Amino acid sequence: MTDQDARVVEALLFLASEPLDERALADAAGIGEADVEEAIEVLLERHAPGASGVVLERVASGWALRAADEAALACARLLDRLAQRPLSKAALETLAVVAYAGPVSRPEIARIRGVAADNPVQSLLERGLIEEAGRSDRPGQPLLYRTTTRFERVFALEEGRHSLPPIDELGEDLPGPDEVRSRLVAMAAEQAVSIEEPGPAAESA
Amino acid sequence: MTDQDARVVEALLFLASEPLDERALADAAGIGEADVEEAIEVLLERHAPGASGVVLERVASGWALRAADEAALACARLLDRLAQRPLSKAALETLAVVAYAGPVSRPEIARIRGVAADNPVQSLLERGLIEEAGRSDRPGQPLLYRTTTRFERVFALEEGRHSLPPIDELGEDLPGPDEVRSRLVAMAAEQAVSIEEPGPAAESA
Amino acid sequence: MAPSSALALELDLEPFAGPFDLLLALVLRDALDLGEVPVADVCLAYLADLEAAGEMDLESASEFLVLVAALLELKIRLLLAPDEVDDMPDAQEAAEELAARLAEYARVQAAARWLEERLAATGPRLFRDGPPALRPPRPVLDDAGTGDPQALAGALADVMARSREEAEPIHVLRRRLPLLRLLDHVRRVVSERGSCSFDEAVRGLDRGEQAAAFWAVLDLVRGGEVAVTQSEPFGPIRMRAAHAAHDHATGAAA
Repeated sequence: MTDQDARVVEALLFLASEPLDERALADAAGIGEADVEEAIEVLLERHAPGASGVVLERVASGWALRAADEAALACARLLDRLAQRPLSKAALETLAVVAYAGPVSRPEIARIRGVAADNPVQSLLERGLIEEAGRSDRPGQPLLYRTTTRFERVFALEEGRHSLPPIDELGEDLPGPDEVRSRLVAMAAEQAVSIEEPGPAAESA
Repeated sequence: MTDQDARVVEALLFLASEPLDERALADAAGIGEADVEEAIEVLLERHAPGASGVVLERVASGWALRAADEAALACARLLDRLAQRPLSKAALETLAVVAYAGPVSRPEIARIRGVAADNPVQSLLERGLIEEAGRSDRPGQPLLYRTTTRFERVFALEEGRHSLPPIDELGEDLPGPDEVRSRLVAMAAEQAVSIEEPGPAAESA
Repeated sequence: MAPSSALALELDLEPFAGPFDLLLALVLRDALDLGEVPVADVCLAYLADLEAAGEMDLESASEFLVLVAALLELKIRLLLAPDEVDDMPDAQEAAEELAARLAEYARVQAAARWLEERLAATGPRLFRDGPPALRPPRPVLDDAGTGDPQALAGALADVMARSREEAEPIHVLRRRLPLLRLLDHVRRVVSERGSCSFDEAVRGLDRGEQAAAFWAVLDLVRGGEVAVTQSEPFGPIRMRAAHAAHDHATGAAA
């Protein structure tokens, strides 16, 4: 690998707005993948945090440059992103469903979350965190959604969805269906009277 | 000017999709213009031809980073490859809207398609299939987009828009591009209230 | 500049993201506290919140009612045969289905929390979305005729067909009208002018907004802020600020 090879790979990474893997870099640069790997080593040093305002990082789908953390505030000012709201709880839950269960349709998301998912899906589409992925063969053929490369980049998932913690581990300290069920029954029993009461519903409506 | 200032300016130039002048850089970085000038000096050295695959260049409207000449062939191959990947469904729909209804703005595309079009528009820009075409005189003056000569070449449209095939909508042929266009414009107008931020109507009344 | 639709889309009912969230919070509460939580009151408060936020849409309200109904069914069966609930297949099924869905949802919430923490830990990660400001010198590419114009026509036909589908009931559901703003608007017009016709108040609004404004007027009448008169069917509707009627109206509603 020559110095020029490293510079060419650097130029390619700069030009692309999405991650590039070794294969794509090698094809475009006209060099071997081993050379690309060496070039990446050089560039990782040149684009390390503290050495450059632009850092090189690995995500699931390849290598990508991004603004260094120390420049985040300035960049946000430039892009006028300060006003961007954090993801709502509903959007985070919807994103979690798509990340773990995707490709998944809107009705499926709604079934899992117990509430219509139109707004969060729209907001995630708008932020480029999810995208359409064909249609389901279920009745009505609803559109399917999956997470994007952008999702991997925003959440720093080096191995894509394999970087997500297994859902069983996440739920270790959560009650299983049996416990939820017995608590539900207990709740229904204890609440028998207060639900039965002709509450303020009729009058306030 | 600190080393960090130089890195922040570098990050800003990397992130920007248009050249930035000293004023814009200073505002975003939160430093003085004199500091920006010093940072530019440092970066001119770091991003000189032969030192980096990404060179810093002064253009009429400010400063911008650009892939080095030595990487031109590799860059062309990369862009070529990116352009030849199949278009996503969202990108194809967006391209169809721009081809038949252009020049159109992003909000209009979003209204016609029913979902935000930011990512597909970016991807089409990157492939060189659409380009900016001035600003709309609608509120907010959004940028307008039209298809490029490259688009016409890729899709072998000898007479440009007039070579576009008719739309088979529910078995009913919409013969000319002009009719398709007016139908699309009507769709954009019809959807306006549901997608646009509600309120201005009430406030201006 | 925020995308124009972002504000409308971000509306989220805090602190609960939906009925499952609410139910789960109740279920996960320490059993000792359960007796102190009036489920019915919380349910009503939830619906009231939805309404107040202008977010009362049929879909979420009906999903919620289904859940409350499942809870009620459980309770009714408990009342009928308190000791035999496990022998009653229906009650058992209902409880199991609800419990399974809630347990699944609890894991989704855990995953959402993980994502949120991840985002906070990694900070804003900014990259360029599109092409850079300057492009490299570029040879002319030999890509003539690699695209299929029919694919364009097909894609556009899809878009148009989808828009047609959505122009049916879904369109109505998805349309977000600025109810609260219209409420404020009507309130302001009436208080500024003291009295005016409905037509004057809604001049410049489109049909949907006019309908929403009418809802706003009804709400103001209900709240005792505005009094309306209409001398004949389809005649002009006169509105006036109703300070005098205020006490009377709220008294009747209470």
